[in-house]
Order: sequence, then C-alpha cells, then structure tokens
Amino acid sequence: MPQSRNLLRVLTRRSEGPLLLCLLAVIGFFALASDTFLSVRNITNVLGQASLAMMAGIGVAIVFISGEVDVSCGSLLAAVAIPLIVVMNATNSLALGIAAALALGGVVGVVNGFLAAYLRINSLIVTLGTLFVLRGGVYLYTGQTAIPDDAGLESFFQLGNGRLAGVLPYPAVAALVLLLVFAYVMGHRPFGRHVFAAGGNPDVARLAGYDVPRIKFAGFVVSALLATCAGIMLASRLGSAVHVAGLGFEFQVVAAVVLGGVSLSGGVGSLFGMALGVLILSFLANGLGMLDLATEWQLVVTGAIIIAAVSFDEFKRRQKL
Amino acid sequence: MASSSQIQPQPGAGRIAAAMAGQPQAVLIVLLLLLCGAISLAAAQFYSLANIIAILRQSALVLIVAAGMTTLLIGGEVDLSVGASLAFTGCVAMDATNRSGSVPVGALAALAFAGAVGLFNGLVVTRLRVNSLIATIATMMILQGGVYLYTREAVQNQHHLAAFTGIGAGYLGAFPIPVLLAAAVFAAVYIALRHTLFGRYTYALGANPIAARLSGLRVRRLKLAGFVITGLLVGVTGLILCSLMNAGQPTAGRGFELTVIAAVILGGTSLAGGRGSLIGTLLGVLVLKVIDNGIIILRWNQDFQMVVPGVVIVAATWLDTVRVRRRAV
Amino acid sequence: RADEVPKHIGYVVNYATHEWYQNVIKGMKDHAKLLGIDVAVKDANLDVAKEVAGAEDFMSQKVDVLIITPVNEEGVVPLLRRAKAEGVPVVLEGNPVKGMTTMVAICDYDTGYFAGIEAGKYAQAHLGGVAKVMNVGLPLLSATVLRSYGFMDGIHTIIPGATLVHDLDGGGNPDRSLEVSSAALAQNGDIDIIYGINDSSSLGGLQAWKAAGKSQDNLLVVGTGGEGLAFINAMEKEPSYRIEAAMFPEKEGYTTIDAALALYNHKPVAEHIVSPTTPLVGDDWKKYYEVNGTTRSIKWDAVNALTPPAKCMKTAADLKKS
Amino acid sequence: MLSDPHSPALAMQGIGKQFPGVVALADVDLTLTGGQVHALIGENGAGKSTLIKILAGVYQKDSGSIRIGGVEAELRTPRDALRLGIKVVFQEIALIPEFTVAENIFLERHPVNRIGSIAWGKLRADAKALFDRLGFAVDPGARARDLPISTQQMVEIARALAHEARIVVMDEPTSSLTPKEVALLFTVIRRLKSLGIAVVYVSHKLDEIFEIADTVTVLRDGRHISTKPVAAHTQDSLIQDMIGRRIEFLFPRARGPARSDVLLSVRGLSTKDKLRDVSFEVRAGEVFGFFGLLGAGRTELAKAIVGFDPIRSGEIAIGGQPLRPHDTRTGVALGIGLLTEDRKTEGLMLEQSVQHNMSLAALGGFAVAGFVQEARERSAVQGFVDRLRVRTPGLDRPIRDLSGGNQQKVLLSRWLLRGLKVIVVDEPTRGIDVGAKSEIFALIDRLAGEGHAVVMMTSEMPELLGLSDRIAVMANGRITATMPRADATQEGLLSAAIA
Ligand SMILES: Nc1ncnc2c1ncn2[C@@H]1O[C@H](COP(=O)(O)OP(=O)(O)OP(=O)(O)O)[C@@H](O)[C@H]1O
Ligand SMILES: Nc1ncnc2c1ncn2[C@@H]1O[C@H](COP(=O)(O)OP(=O)(O)OP(=O)(O)O)[C@@H](O)[C@H]1O
Ligand SMILES: [Mg+2]
Ligand SMILES: [Mg+2]
Repeated sequence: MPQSRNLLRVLTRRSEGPLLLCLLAVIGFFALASDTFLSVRNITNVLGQASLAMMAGIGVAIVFISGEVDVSCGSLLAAVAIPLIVVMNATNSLALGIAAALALGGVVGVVNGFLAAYLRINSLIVTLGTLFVLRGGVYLYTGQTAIPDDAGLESFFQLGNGRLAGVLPYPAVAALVLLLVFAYVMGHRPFGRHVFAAGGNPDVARLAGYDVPRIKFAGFVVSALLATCAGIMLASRLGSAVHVAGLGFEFQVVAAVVLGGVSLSGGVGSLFGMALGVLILSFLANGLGMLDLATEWQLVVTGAIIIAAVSFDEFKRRQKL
Repeated sequence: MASSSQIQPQPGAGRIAAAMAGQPQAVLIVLLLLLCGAISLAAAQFYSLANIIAILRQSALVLIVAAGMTTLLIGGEVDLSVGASLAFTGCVAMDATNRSGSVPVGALAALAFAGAVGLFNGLVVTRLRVNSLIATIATMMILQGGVYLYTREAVQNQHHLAAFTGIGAGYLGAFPIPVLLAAAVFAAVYIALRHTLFGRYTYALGANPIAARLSGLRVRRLKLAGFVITGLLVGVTGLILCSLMNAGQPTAGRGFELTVIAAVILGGTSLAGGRGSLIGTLLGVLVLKVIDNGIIILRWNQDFQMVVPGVVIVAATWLDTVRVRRRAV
Repeated sequence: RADEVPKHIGYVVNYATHEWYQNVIKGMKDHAKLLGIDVAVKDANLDVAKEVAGAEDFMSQKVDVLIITPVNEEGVVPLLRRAKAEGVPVVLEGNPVKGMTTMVAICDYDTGYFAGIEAGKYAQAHLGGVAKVMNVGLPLLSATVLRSYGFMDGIHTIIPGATLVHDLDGGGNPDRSLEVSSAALAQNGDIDIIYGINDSSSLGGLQAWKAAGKSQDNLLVVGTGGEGLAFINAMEKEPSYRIEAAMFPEKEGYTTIDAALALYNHKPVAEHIVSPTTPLVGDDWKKYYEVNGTTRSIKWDAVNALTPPAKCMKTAADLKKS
Repeated sequence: MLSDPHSPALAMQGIGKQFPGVVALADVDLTLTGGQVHALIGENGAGKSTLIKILAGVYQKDSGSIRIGGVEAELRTPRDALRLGIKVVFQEIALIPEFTVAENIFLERHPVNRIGSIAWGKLRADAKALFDRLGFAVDPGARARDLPISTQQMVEIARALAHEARIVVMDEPTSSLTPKEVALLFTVIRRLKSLGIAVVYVSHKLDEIFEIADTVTVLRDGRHISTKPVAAHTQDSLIQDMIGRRIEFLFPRARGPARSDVLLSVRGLSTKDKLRDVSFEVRAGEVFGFFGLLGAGRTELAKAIVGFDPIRSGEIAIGGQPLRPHDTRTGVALGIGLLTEDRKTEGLMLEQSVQHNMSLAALGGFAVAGFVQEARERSAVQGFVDRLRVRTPGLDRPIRDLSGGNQQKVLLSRWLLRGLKVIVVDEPTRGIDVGAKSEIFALIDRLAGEGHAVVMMTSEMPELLGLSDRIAVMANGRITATMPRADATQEGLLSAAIA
C-alpha cells in the first residue's frame, strides 16, 4: 500500500511522534493526579489559554523555518492593543480598531522584514531592537498606565471571552483555523516550500531563481500580523491596552517553537510540532496549577520536563537513524 | 586599474574613514566616541570621576559574563540562564559567608555553585544533546524556582566583613576592584581566545563541528568547558553584585541575560558560531552602558533606556554590514 | 446566626515570589486555616495573560470565592464580568478595578504621606531642615507612583522648601535601583534623603550611595513596605536607614479572608476596606515584629490596634485626573 | 524575443571580474553554438567557475558584454539567467538537504493543481519519469541529505535538465561520479546536443574532454589562452595551454616496494547500516586503493576506520594499537586521519583563514603549555602553501575565497602538516586540476615512500590503477575482491564491483 507507506513515512520522518507521546503523558499524568483536570471545561480553558502562544508561534515558526529569528512578539502584543483600544474608544467600531491594530502590526512586520531581509541586518538584532523600541514606545505613549476600553462593545468582549457554542473559546477557534491554514500553506503551497527552501539553503534557493529576501520579508510580515491577532485576543481578555502585557511572552513562544522541533538554523520544522510544543507547555502550566504546587516548584518542574522532553525527542530521533 | 585611481585616499577625513573601514570594530569605536562626546557636551557631569567609575563598575558586571558568553557563542552555543544564576549565586555567596565567617569560603561557594550550573548546562547540551537555547531556558526556570526554595527572601549580610564589602565597592589604588577583576577576566579570555589551543579549537568547533571532530578535537569537552567558564564568570559577577547590594537578592538579575547577549552581538559575534571577538564585546558593553548612564545624566525620561539601545543596536549592526560590504566590493 | 464558611478560596496573586506577597499569602493562609478554609494560590508572575488564565482555572474548579491581586487594574475588568456571570464573588487585593464589589488595600498615598511627615521632622532635627530627595520609584504601577507623590507631599507639610532632585525608575529591583542611583548620584550627589517605593529600591539607593564612597552622616533613607527582614536588618545596622513606611502584608492577607467571608455570606461590605499602615521610626519596628533567627513574626495585637483611615486621601483615580 | 538564427547561442566578450586582491577574469571571450559541447578548462583558480557564475547571474561582471541569441542580455540575478534559458549545474552541490529528490528537481517551478496547491503526485511522477528517461536509478522520495554525494550530484544534473533550456552549463559534473554514471551522463549530453542545446562543460578530466567536447577554451590566471576545436589538441598540448608547462608523469613512482610492518589492520568490521565483515591490512609504504560503485560503502568504511562513525563489531588497529575507544581523537592520536569527500560540510571552516583551516589538526604540535606559537604555525603553513602551490592571496584570507581545487589542497595539507601513520583519502582529487593532481599523486607517492600507509577511495579508475599497490573492490558493504595492481584491469574491477 503505497498510500499507507507514505503516511508512515510522514509520521516517522517528522519529529511529532515523540512530542505527541509527551503531550499524552502530560495529560495522562494530570488526569490521574487531579480530579478537576480532565473536564471539558478545563481542557477548553487550556486551549483558549494556549491560543495566544499558538498564533504567535505560527509566525515565529515560519520565520525560524525561513532561516531568520523573530523575538519581537512580546512587545508587539502590548503595542497593537493601543491603536485597537484608542481607535475603538474614538469610533465605537471594533472593525476599525482591529484594522488599526493590524496596521501597526503590519508596519512592524514591514520594518522588521525590511531591515532583516533587505538590509541584511542579523534578524535577532533587528527584532531584539524592535522588542526594546516597542516596549519603550508603549511606556512613553501611555505614560506607563493601561488604557481602558471605554467603548465597552459586546462584540469586543466576546472576541476573547466568548465561546463557540458555549464550549470552545473563540481564541482557540481562531488559533486552530490559523494553524490549519498555515499548515496547508507551508506544506502544500509553493510559498510554503519557498520558505523551507530559503531557510534550508538560501544559496540554492537563490540559484533556483527565488527572491530570497522577499520570502523572508513575507515571513516577518506574517509573523507580525499573527502576533497582532494574539495581541487583539489578549486585549479583549484584558478589556484594555495594558502596557505590561506580554512581558517575556517571546521567551514562552520561542521555547515552545524550539520544543516543537523547529530548528533555529532554518529549513526544518513543522507547525504541528510547534502546536504540540505550545500545548505541552500550556497543559503543564495548567496541570501544575491544579496540583496547587507553589510557583517555585512549578518553575523547577517545568524546566526539568522541558529538558526531559527535548532529550527524549532527540533520543528517539537518533534511534531512527 | 582604473578603479584604484578613483579611490585614491583623500587627505584628512577621507583617509581616516578609509583606515576605519579596514578596522573590524570601526563602527562601534566611532559610535562610542560620538556618544561620549555628545553626552559630555550636554552634561559635563558625564566625565566626572564619580560617573566614570559608576559606568565602569556597571560595565564590569556585564563584561565579565559577556566574556564567557562570547566564548560560548563562538563555539556555537548560548546560555540564557546567566541572569537567574546570577541571583542564585549571590544568595549562595552571602549565605556561605554568613555561615563560615570567611570571605574566601563565600567566594569559593559562589564559584562552585555557578560553575556547577555551567557544568549542568554543559552536560545537558553535550550528553542529552538538548539544543542549548532551550536547555538554558529550562535551567533558567529551574534556577528561578530553585532560588525561592533556597531562600524566601534576600539573604542579609550578618557577617559584616569589610573584605566582603570591598569586592564590590572597594578600590585597589585608584581602580575599583570590580573593574580590575573585569580587566583581568578580559585579558585572560582575550589571550585564551586568540593565542591558546582552547581558543582556536573553540572557533573551529563553532565554524565546522564535523571538521573539528575529524581533526581529533574533544568536541564535547570543549563545549562543556565553554559552559563551565561562563558559569564561573557568572560566579564572579554574582559575588560582586552581592557585595554591591550587601545582600543576596533572589530578585536580582532579571533580564541580565538579554543585556549580556545584546552586548555580545552588538560587538559583532555571530550567533551561528565560529566568528566573534572579545574587543567587540567590550565595545558593545561600553556602548550599552554609556547609553544607559547618559539617559539618566541627561535627565531624559528613563523609558528611553529601552528605545535608544534598541535603535542603536540595529543601526550599529547595519552600519557594520555596510562597512564590510563596501570593503568587499 | 453563625457565618457559613466557604470551603475553597482561590487566590490569583500577581507576583507570589515577592516577599510582600509571601507575607500576604501567609496572613491569608494562617487566618483561613483557623476557619477551616482551603486557600489555593496561583501565581501570575507579573504576566497579565497568566493572571486571566489562573482566574479562569479557578472558576472551572468552582471555588467559592475568588481573590485577585491585579497585575494591572485595567486588565481584570472582563474577568470581573465573567465571574459575575458565573456567580463567583470576587475580592480584590491591592488595586481598585472598575465594577468591583470590594477591595482590600492599603492607602498608598497616605502611606507615603505619613512617612514623608516623619522624614520632614527628621530632616528638621538632624539634617538642618534641608530636604533634597532622590526618589527611587517605579512609574510602572500606580500604587508605587502614589507612594512617591505622598512622600513628597508629606515632607512639604514640614519643610515647604523640600526639593525632588532625582526622580528615578529603579524597576522595583535591587540591582536596577543600584545602577540607576549610581548614575544619578554621579550626575548630582547633592541630596540628603533617599526614598524608595519598596525596600529593594531604598536599599539599592543606599548601596549606590555607599559604593560612591559617601558617608552616611547627613543622610536619611526611607523605605516602604516592611515586607521582610531586609528593612529590619537595615534599621539595625545602617546609620542612615531611619524610617520605614510599614504596610503589614500579613494584616492585609488576614483582612482579605474576612472580606471573602463576608461576601460569601452576602453581607454588606465596604467598597474599599483599608488595611492599616504606619511609619516606623528608629526602633519602632520592635512594637510590631519579633525576629527569631531568620524568621519574623507579627505581633497581631499591636497591628490590630492600628486604626486605618476610612478613606484614602488620594487614589489611582486622582492620578489620572492630573 | 527577436533572435537572429545565425548568431551564436551565446557570446561573452571581454569579460572582466575582480575580487579584492584578485583579478579573477580579465578580457575573457566565450562563444557557444547550439548543438555543440564547449569545454572550458584551466587550472584551479583559473576563473572557470567565476565565468560561469557571471553567466548564471550570481556575480556581476565588471566589464564586457553578453549576448544571447544576438540580443544583449542583462544578467542581474539567477532568475534572469533562468528566464533566458540558462541552466547551470554548479560545482558545489546545491540541493536543499531537507527536501526530497523530487522536490529538489522541481525547485524552480513546483507543479500545481487548479487551486494552486502543489501537486505532489504529479511532482513525484514527473521526477520518476525524468529519471527513467535519463536512466538514473534514484528514489524520488528520498531526502537529499540522506544521499551519498555522488547521487546528489546526479540529482543536481537531472535538475538542470528538468525544464527547457537553451544553454546548459556543467561545472565539474563528474567530480564524484563513477565511470558508469559518467557514461550515463554522456548519453544525456549527446541527447542535449541533438536537441540543438549549447552545452558548456567544465572538467579537470582531460579524457572526458576528448570524449565529449567539440571545442575547448582554455583559461589561465583569469585570461583567455586559446579556443580551438578539440581535434586540434593533444593531451600534451592541452596541458601545455593550461599550465604553461608539460607534465612528465601524471603518476610518478619514486617509492620502493611496501614494507612488511602492518600499519592498519581491520578485522571483521561491521556497522549498523552497511558494512559487513570487512577485513584488510595496509602496510607501511603501501597505497591501498578501494574501488566500488556508487553506494558501495567506501565512504562509510573510511568514516568507520578513523573512528568517526560507530561500529558494531570488529577490530581496527593502527600501528598495532587497537583503536579503542572508537573515536576520532584516539584515531588521530594513534595516527589515522580522513580527508573527506564532502569538502564543504565536513572539511572547511569557510569563514576562517587559510592558515587556520590548514593547521587545525596539527595545532597541538605548535603549542607550548597550551599557547599556540603562531610564528611556527605560520611558517609551517607557508611551507605547504608553497610546496602544493596553493593559489591564495594570503594566509589570512578566508578559505571561502579560494577555488575548489585550492581548498582541497589546503585540506590535504591539514593532514600532511599533522603527520600521520595512516592517511585515508576519500575522492582526494575531486575538483583538482591536472597540475595539482600530479602534485598530489607525487605527494601520496612520497608519503608512502616515507613509510606511511595510504588508504585511497576513488572512483577514478586511472588513478586507482596508476597509484595503488593493491586494490580492493567493494560491493554492498563487503569486500568482494582484493588484488595486486599488476593483476587489476578495468574489466576485472568492474565485474567484481557488480558482483
Ligand atoms: N567570492 C570570491 N571572493 C574573492 N575571490 C574569489 C571569489 N571567488 C573566486 N575568487 C578567486 O577568483 C579566482 C578564480 O576562481 P574560480 O572559482 O573561478 O576558479 P576555477 O577556475 O573555477 O577553479 P577550480 O578548478 O578550482 O574550481 C581564484 O583565484 C579565487 O580565489
Ligand atoms: N549521510 C547518510 N545518511 C544516510 N545514509 C547514507 C549517508 N551516506 C551514505 N548513506 C548510504 O550508505 C550507503 C553507502 O554509501 P557510501 O557513501 O559509503 O558509499 P560509497 O561507496 O562511498 O559511494 P560514493 O561513491 O557515493 O561515495 C549508500 O547506500 C547510502 O545510501
Ligand atoms: Mg571552479
Ligand atoms: Mg563515497
């Protein structure tokens, strides 16, 4: 059966198998250890909570795959909420608010992409710079306070806090849809393959006639827009533009993306792997919280499990060779 | 050769510019001079002795760890746990000094602890083969949690040994002790990177690990050494910071790793391994610390302490790529 | 009729590893234990998204009362709405939020204000009536901004000519406070009072003073919080560290449980339940705390004897107006 | 586009190109005619690849003009060249390591279905059809990075033929192909000729030139030396044009017979993947050659005996000492080292200087108490640069700037500098010009003469026959025959390799 063999090859070739096992192990453990963990309500909660990192993670993974780095998402999360809330307060329109947020996100993506892809400045430096500049800009603009949502639109509240059919939080729905769309793009559209090629071997990609800077540029724009989506969802969950939102978010996302098997050197990785990485960390945080473990223990245990998960993954991969 | 006559060095500024173009750290040197000049013009206090010492002392803290980080990055690895380790080390140092009443014991404890953290990172990376970025994020979490398991609050100075205070605030002749320590570390790591087998092997390791292995290098041990050295240097810094704060502060060191890495990459060290220089790192540290200091001296809104370095890092790196390209064409 | 006692209380704290909140939690748990209540704590670790997640988790665990210390006061408005929809009563700690039922908090402005008055008196007696202040502040939080304002306003009541020489952002961290204070002192070292919005800030400022090689003879350091052993240690050993604006976190935690109990029983509660603070000068701290090795214990009688004001002189809302 | 049918397919005129410190090309002409194979030859660093890269839009020419089909062409990016129907097989293998063979083949243009999704089925089928047409046996679903370098090279060639082209350029396409694949390639080239396509063919293997080319252009030091029909050349005249002197013996032999002491002994060696029960001995003063077809397991054997790849069973002894623990450090310490076949990923430190690249393995010898004595290092490196005639603007130049052949000389010198008992060379002359080749052969001969043992894996039958004392043939991870050189014939070797 060539079909099933292909499937088998896809499953064993990608690194998602061990990650899936890890996720199941985490879920299984907490299901046994805590009686409140395995409820529909809790699982959907976690999916909602994971959705921010998931959305931003898609973009970060794409940038990583294209052979660049994007660590600006933490500050972007806070920054895009400002035009969103300010415009909404002024116009009472959610659509205009979202448009304003996407505009800012787009501009940041364009700047990141222009500096990194066209001026060829190291992308870690560029996005680290953006991370600092945006955060400082948010503080300067807001004078270090949050900007409340005075419009009080119900649709805005529902965006981050409502649930589809009363079950699945909208942010989770959005993250899932985006994940599927981009998994399709990365796996089955020429653009996705161009991204993989640009990261896998930029010289070859160039010789094959690709406009490598443009591909990388597009990656940065997509990444910023996806982080903007996460920022909009977060703003709805917070009902305001909070200047300290997303501090350290970039660490969470990068950790999840790398845990998900996306290579830092480009050309390797899958969005499903990234999603599994996000879910492992989210379920871990939720489960440890359910066990009523003190923060310090939560940190220690999470750290240890990350090391265990990655070395297990590594070990499995080596065995296959 | 028609083209060479066109780029005849012009007298004066042109010649200096041409000379600078050949100098790898040209952009940073110019930037540093410009910054210092501009800030001094606007606020004369900038070049007061007190301020220079304050800048140097702050730079020393970053530089010592950055020296280790430079070595690690050249070898193709990274350590994000240095900030968390810094805080923990301070607590251990103060606690050990309290218990033993001896500064050497406290210092040894600091080095032993931080060195052990480095060893742990190194073993996880070389033996379990976990990517160092994620391994050290994990270590960072473990240390952040661990320090609160170790002590609920700041470890107070109960020994009141003058020698301990001297590590951070003391002078040897005209020079603050942390600055001397940083100078010594700088010199040692500089020589190690440039003139010893260790340094040359580290560059090779980062540039092509397979070639390094085929040439019979002890790849794992080299990497391990990089982590341990970084760990030990965190120990030195932890000790200094603990002495300066006169307490072991579990909340210290937040974001320290970002400052260190920003300085190292500003200095031109490549993240891909195999390339970098300690002189660049020194300049990177100075630029960042002068900006930080200058904003306070100029009485600007301190929020600019994030914005300005962000812009400067990007701009300096851009100018440097332009410089390299111009020379190459 | 005896109160009904809730079984489970969930507390989402903004920064559990901080000493202040360690003691808030301690006060809560001690009080709850006597009443037979189980208090579970989730830490937002200064992350607004984690804060929402923690509260969400508690609601799905069906806690009887939710206590929240907001990382940012604006960021929990939707959360209050969701809790109301689920019928979970919420007690806020620390900061007021639009649409809240009740909040337990100290008065930050008042705390700074009364410490300022004491500082003014001290300056009159020991510093020749001159007050040149370096504020090691934290603009990030309205509470800490209020403290700094209160302090300056308080000092002005005694010394009208008092000046604010440096207004710094020390990030609330000891190492950052040390760093910015060093630079500020190099720019202009002519100050005689260091005010810190928490103990880490004041101690960071003091360490910068010492590292610059200055004598503590004509210096006054004023800390805020009294959250751990650090201030006691400093008051014992540093000649300049004379005043502490104590805020009694244990008492705050204790009061929060009382408020939760009242809400659970649908009793009327004040919108703002003020938890007491007081400036401690010199050896005053011994009235309220006892130190045993490396642990301190609160003297409840003395703390309970303090009468908090019914209303704060200024709140975050006043900040926005100006 | 208007093109004059009588004008040449390509006319490059007066092409000049400078790199800092190097004039790579000065006033070079190249004219191609459709349906003809035009060979481009010259020493390492003569400028062949540079000329090709200008044609491919990778580098920009400093001066000169390019006309394609009589029309002035602007070649600013590789895309421009592709659009004008110029397909290039580059010297350095250029595949995306994580992609499948099929996907690499259609990198330029993925076949898509109606909604613009990639038609994976069609992609695989097209690749398969292409391979069938060309007669290459490669699994289109295999990942490029898992393939041995020779297969990668064939994929690379297939890639250039996947789409329509007017001009096909091949920069040393056979540098790691076995005779069978070379024959296959020539069949393909002849087919291209019959389709009226102009072919540029770069190679250091002169017999190939005589077999396939119609016209030969010789470059030396970046200058155009001659363009003649191949029939007007003899081997000697070609070499004379290339290096400006004659080579007396391509395979010089100054050494005496092998000695009796065994320097390398391999007993019953098996690995997890490929090798099965491999045993052989190499004596001091002996050159021991390995022949095999693509994928026979020679590279794997080479990596296993120096301690790089793990082994499952068997004994390896160097100079009588067992290679235990089985790692490269022990190997190098006992005196065995490997010159790998994949220069770029397994040998070079591209950004580092010639000096640092060359001294890597020997560095310990230049150190006193851990400090490198750079003066000694430098003079030793300079010695080898002179002896091997490495063309480099300076010892401090990044090795990235050297031509492929010169890079290879530096890597070989890495081991010569170290001084080994046993040196294992895997395709040592890959991409090396005749002059350098004869120097390297002389070196190998001298090494053996000095009492070293040399193990040589090569797909070049003449080299094997010219240089080895004994030859082993591998097939499917086993040694199927071992014979002294005197008994070896091309036919004998091939039949043992197919067994
Ligand atoms: N990117 C570059 N930067 C600087 N110098 C270069 C660069 N590329 C090539 N050169 C130099 O240009 C000259 C011609 O190199 P080229 O690669 O064209 O030689 P080649 O004829 O292809 O040699 P080989 O047979 O070894 O492949 C060499 O001296 C080389 O060192
Ligand atoms: N990096 C690799 N990963 C997986 N398999 C490999 C790798 N390299 C080689 N192989 C497989 O091992 C087998 C032996 O290959 P090897 O390169 O040792 O053969 P060889 O005789 O040296 O052939 P060549 O002429 O191609 O160098 C081949 O079938 C190949 O598919
Ligand atoms: Mg070439
Ligand atoms: Mg081979």
